[in-house]
Amino acid sequence: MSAIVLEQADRLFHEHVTPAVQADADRSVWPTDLWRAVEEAGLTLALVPEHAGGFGLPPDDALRVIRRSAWAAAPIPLAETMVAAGLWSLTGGDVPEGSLTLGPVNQADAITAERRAGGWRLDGRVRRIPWGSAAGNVLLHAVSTDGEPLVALVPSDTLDWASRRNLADEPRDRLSLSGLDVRWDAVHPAPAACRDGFLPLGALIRSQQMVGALERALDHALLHAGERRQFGRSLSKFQAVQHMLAEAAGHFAAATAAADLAAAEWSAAGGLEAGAEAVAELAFPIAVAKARTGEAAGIVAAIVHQVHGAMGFTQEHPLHYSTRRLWSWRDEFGGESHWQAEIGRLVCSRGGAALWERLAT
Amino acid sequence: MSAIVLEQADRLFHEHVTPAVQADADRSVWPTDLWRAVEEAGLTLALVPEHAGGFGLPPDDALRVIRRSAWAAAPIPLAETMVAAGLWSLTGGDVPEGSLTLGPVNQADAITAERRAGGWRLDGRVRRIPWGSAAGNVLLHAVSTDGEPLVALVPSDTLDWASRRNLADEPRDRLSLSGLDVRWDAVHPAPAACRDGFLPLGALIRSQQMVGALERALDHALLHAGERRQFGRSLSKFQAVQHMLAEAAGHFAAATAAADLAAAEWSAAGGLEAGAEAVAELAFPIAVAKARTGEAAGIVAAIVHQVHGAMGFTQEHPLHYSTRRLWSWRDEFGGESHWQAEIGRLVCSRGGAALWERLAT
Amino acid sequence: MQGFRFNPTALPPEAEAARTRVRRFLAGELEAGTYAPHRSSWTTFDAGFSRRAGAAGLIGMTLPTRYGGQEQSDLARFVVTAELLAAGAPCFAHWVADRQSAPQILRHGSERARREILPPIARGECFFGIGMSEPDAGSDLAAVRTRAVRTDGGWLVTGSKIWTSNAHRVHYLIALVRTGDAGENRHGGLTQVIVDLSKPGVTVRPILNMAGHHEFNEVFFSDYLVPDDMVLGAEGQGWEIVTSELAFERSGPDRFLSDYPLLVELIDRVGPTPDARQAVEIGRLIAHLAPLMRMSRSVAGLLHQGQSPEVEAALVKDVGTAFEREVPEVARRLVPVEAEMDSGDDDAADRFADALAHTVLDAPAYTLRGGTREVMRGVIARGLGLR
Amino acid sequence: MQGFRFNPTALPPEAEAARTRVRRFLAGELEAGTYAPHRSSWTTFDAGFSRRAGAAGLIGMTLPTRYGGQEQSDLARFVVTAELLAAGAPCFAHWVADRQSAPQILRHGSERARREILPPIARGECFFGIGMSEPDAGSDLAAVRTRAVRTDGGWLVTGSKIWTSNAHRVHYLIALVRTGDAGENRHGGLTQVIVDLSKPGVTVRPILNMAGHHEFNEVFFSDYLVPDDMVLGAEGQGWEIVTSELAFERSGPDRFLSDYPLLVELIDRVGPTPDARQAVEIGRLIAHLAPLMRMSRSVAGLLHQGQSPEVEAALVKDVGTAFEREVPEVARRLVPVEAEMDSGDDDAADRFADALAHTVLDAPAYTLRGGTREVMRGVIARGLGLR
Repeated sequence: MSAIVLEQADRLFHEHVTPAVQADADRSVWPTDLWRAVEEAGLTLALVPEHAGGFGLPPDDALRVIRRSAWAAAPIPLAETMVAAGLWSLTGGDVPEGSLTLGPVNQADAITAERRAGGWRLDGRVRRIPWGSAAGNVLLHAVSTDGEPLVALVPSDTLDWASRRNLADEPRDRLSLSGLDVRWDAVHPAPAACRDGFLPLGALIRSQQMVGALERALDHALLHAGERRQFGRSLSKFQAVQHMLAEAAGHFAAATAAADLAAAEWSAAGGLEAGAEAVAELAFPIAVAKARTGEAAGIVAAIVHQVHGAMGFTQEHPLHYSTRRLWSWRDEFGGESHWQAEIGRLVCSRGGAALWERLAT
Repeated sequence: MSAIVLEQADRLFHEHVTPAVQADADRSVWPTDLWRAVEEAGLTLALVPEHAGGFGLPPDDALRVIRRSAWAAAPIPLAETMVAAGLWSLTGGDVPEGSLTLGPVNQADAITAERRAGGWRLDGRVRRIPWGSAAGNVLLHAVSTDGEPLVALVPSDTLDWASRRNLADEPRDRLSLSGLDVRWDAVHPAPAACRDGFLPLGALIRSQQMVGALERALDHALLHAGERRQFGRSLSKFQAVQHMLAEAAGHFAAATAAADLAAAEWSAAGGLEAGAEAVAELAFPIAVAKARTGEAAGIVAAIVHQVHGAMGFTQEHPLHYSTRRLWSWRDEFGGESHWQAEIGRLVCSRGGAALWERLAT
Repeated sequence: MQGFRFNPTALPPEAEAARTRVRRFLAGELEAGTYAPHRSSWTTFDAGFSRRAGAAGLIGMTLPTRYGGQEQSDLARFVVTAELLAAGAPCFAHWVADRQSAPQILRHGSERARREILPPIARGECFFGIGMSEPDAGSDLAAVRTRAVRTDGGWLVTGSKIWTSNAHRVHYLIALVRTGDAGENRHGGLTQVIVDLSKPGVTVRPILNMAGHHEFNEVFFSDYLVPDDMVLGAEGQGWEIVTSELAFERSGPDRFLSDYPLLVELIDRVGPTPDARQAVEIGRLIAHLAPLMRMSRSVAGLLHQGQSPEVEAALVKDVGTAFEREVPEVARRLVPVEAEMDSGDDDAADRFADALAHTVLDAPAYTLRGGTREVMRGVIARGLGLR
Repeated sequence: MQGFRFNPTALPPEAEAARTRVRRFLAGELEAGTYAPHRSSWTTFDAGFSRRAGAAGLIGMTLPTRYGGQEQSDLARFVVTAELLAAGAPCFAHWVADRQSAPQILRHGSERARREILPPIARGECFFGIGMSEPDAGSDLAAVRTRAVRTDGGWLVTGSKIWTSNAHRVHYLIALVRTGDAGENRHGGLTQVIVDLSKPGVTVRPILNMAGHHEFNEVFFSDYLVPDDMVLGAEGQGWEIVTSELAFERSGPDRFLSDYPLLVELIDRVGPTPDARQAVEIGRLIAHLAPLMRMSRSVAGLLHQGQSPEVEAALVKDVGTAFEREVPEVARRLVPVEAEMDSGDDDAADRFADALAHTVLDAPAYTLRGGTREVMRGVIARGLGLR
């Protein structure tokens, strides 16, 4: 089944992620047809179990769809919607139509929830929520005054947004909550997967997306090197170009292996349904995946631009749809340094002898 | 005059630093003839003023001689002797015949001096004194019990040594002082140039030496690339080899500029005779020189070995006399990280706006 | 090894006087708020700024006084350039004219070209672009196909140039065109000409860059008439002129200070007590930058002596642009701020994020513009005797 | 892009059983103090260790039982190899025989060769070297000139091989020799033969390495007789055999775990509360190492399926050796200890300094041995369709 879903997704992206759609998205035009097609194919509900009315894909298959959407540079919050829908459904909530997103997305921001008659009052300031006001509903992570982690699903048009964009011109809006009242049934206890916030899940999806974007960036570069001639030869015949691209391929292969590792362990642990203990164990592979894909992103983006020369800088050439995403995504939900430090602290705290067991099996 | 001295030094090293001398030095055989020639040429007294019976070279010329000796991979403590002789003479001491060295060489080690009838009693444990027991006398930096920085010149055969070597098989001996009594006239107040120890002066001479060794390593690689054939062509015709060596040349050029910068400022400040304020100002260029040459050392050594292939690993090929020194010297008197951190702390403490003044002039 | 010529170069007093002058000028601009250093660099085009810089005597300084210059040394110009870069000043309008067009016209131009063009360049009122690359000749200049055909009193040019920065807003280009056959060594038959963009026969098509900005252009020539006195040097001498003067283009501090303002923002953002990693990584950057300053200044000294240090210039560009490329990477590793386009806010965190965003998108160009890294390494390898 | 074949590969139960076995063996060795992990690696030669490893069933595991093996999968072997490397075990005596000679003899050897040689290999009593490089043929195997001439019942070999690790202390070499003309594609006329170093006609000259140790040799053949049943594969098939089996040599964990013991010492030296820089840099190394383990295991899975993943193996080697090269550089940056030869002391600081010294001198070989970095990148580029 996995192969069929992937093929269908590829076809869908091929048809709907046109140059016009991509150029429009850079100017904040929502890709209505693309989104409708994605919803109709059921992809947004990939991580919602069938018994809850979803598609119920195996978690690693869902991540593969995310990679393909990133390969296509589809300008939509598909990954965010999948995860938010899956989490909300896991809490017993009904998943609404339309696109979803989630926040806060970094450790510095936090939302507090105070119990009120008939519901909760939310306070906080959150930067860089992916797609923000462009998404239909936002899954917010909040902590109650007595320390309980919660999630709340709130229609984004009821919220106070300031518009921001990342380097790929994807919306990354700022949200100001000052005493927002939400009904009791819009707030549920946070599942184990996001008890401490969305950073690990966000890192997981961005690492998968980066693998897709890395592959596309390399595709562009290989094509260009084969077609473009300089000094009477095709670029691909220069040893310097060959070795540059071989090095990029190495980073791509390693990044893919790192992302595969996280996907496999996440899937084996039950995906979004992983329990608290499994979630703690997943910190390591997810940190490895985000750190390694993020490092590859910077190196590969530099190499593919070097190969493309001036042409790669133009809006006309599609390369930038992949590279601007790589430059953005590597920083989102914790950059390499953040996750490297997590790994380093974990490993050092356990001592040298304990490391091998984690690597070997 | 500088050109004549350098030419004479080059001739001397060419004559006396033979393959046999180098191979013997690796087995701890002292190069008697080489050392005698260096002393007879007056090079050991380069930094002792003429009025004190020395050679009185301009400080930057003396550093140039040190570079040439390192180019030749001369297995002698010429740089250490020059500096120790200059410092001792500056305190009014008589410089003895034979080779000299100095210590401690890192911040973790220290010697204390307690005043006794007729002299001082020294205590401490010092690691990795260059040439150690192989040198005739050791200039020791000590701090008196009332906090006064001192230097003491002590014959090394009166000391308790444990033999150690660096990666280049140069002696780096450990010294244990437990209550060593020295006469009052063997101890003088430390000049400004080494009030806080020998780290900056050591870093200065090692950065100059690394420039010499870098140049020699590149010489070897260029020769090899021109002579060695692979796949029917000389190595030098492969674009990958050309670009590797071009990159190495860039690091060499930058390292040389950094070492030049330190040499020029040190010389302008009066060399060993620099006053306290000038010594404080010299911290920046010396840190830059050691950090930049040390970084270049690792990169260039890796590249020249890659170019040489297996041949570069053999004892027969002279490359290792340069590369093993580079690997050793980059760590001595503070590695790159040490000096980079010094620079970083200095710059951050002064703020972004203040940086330009230091770079511009 | 045959050493490189990076000799120590002391600054003459006039250079220090020029420093005082440019600093006074920049202080005035900053006070007046004419530009935002964290969102600007030498590739920011601001004609007004350039006019004021010209009025302050900061452009065309090395030109003879009879052409509006001040007959100052290349070292004084080096100082002024470096100060403008360090301040993140928006210099792109006059940059090419000051850096390479004016020196080329002075050396190889007709008297008419000198008299007509050099004084307005020095006043900061006349701007230039470079017409080298063509759709099928990027790094490979010998592949130039834009053709100039002899006509009465001049040449008729037909063809196109690409990646011409600012062609839509400068007054002239210096274009490399084919006036004859390439010959055995592939380098013959090329000639440099001055193109007046206000004249008929030339059209400009914008090429937006990936940030959506308009800097590049494609320029089309259709029987564009170049009068004889707008030819630089002799017919067929184009290759020699271009290559002999590359050192001007490649060795300047614009090859390692493009993102200096980000480095300043980084230091301020980290604050006076860096952690272990911040201290080491910032210190490393500065240990790279300080020798680059010295290398670049040395080349300015050689240029001043009339030498043509092509290999040393390539080394400055290769080492320098490698450094420039690293600055945003180090910055983002040391401070966990995500780059954000035009936040419009103005606290320190946002200034840093803004500077970072612009630099991340610009940085890939550093190792391409003005000769790719691969071309530089080829030049250096030739200097090492490898090719 | 045509993807690479790094598919997930689950370990079969026998592999986990093998892990238990090798760990038990290693615990015994460490307890007996037979080697010092911080001064040892897979390129440390210790015939006694190899004999004991053979007795413990850790060598030639994939060989059929009739040849002394255990018919285990390549994945079980992968596990054992990785465990030995992680423990810094001194494996060099049996390494080549286990990694590549035994598989080659099994596939291409005569029945006599299999029966005579494979069982002692599996017992850890028979060791091999590689006779590929020649003084004028380093990376370029097609330039091999050592000649084998037909004689009664075999071949007479004359010529020399260089960089032959351990030729002075192993029993056999597999040598690539010229038995005919190279032909159009330069790859013809080569044949692989087994050389018994105890037989007449072969002499070994030591080549000391820069640390003064004897590992390399030059091996001279003078009418050395190779009986027909010591030829591998058919005459003239040498190139195909060598290249088709490079994946065995290049994809193993010995391409990224050579200095794993130093990484362990580093973590312990830094201690449980790393500073900001130590945490980030150690974390980065581990983020490189974890996917390498997965990649290498995937290739073991492909080999087990009988595939010949040449490009994937080159990727493991290129990425893996780049990682290995970084470990000592990171270590020395994070801990200000100067590498010191054979300090002989045994506190933690000295152990670290000792491990660092050995690794700094070994590391340049990582990107040369078993195919240089440049050769690997050429293979990868070909896999990408660039050549």
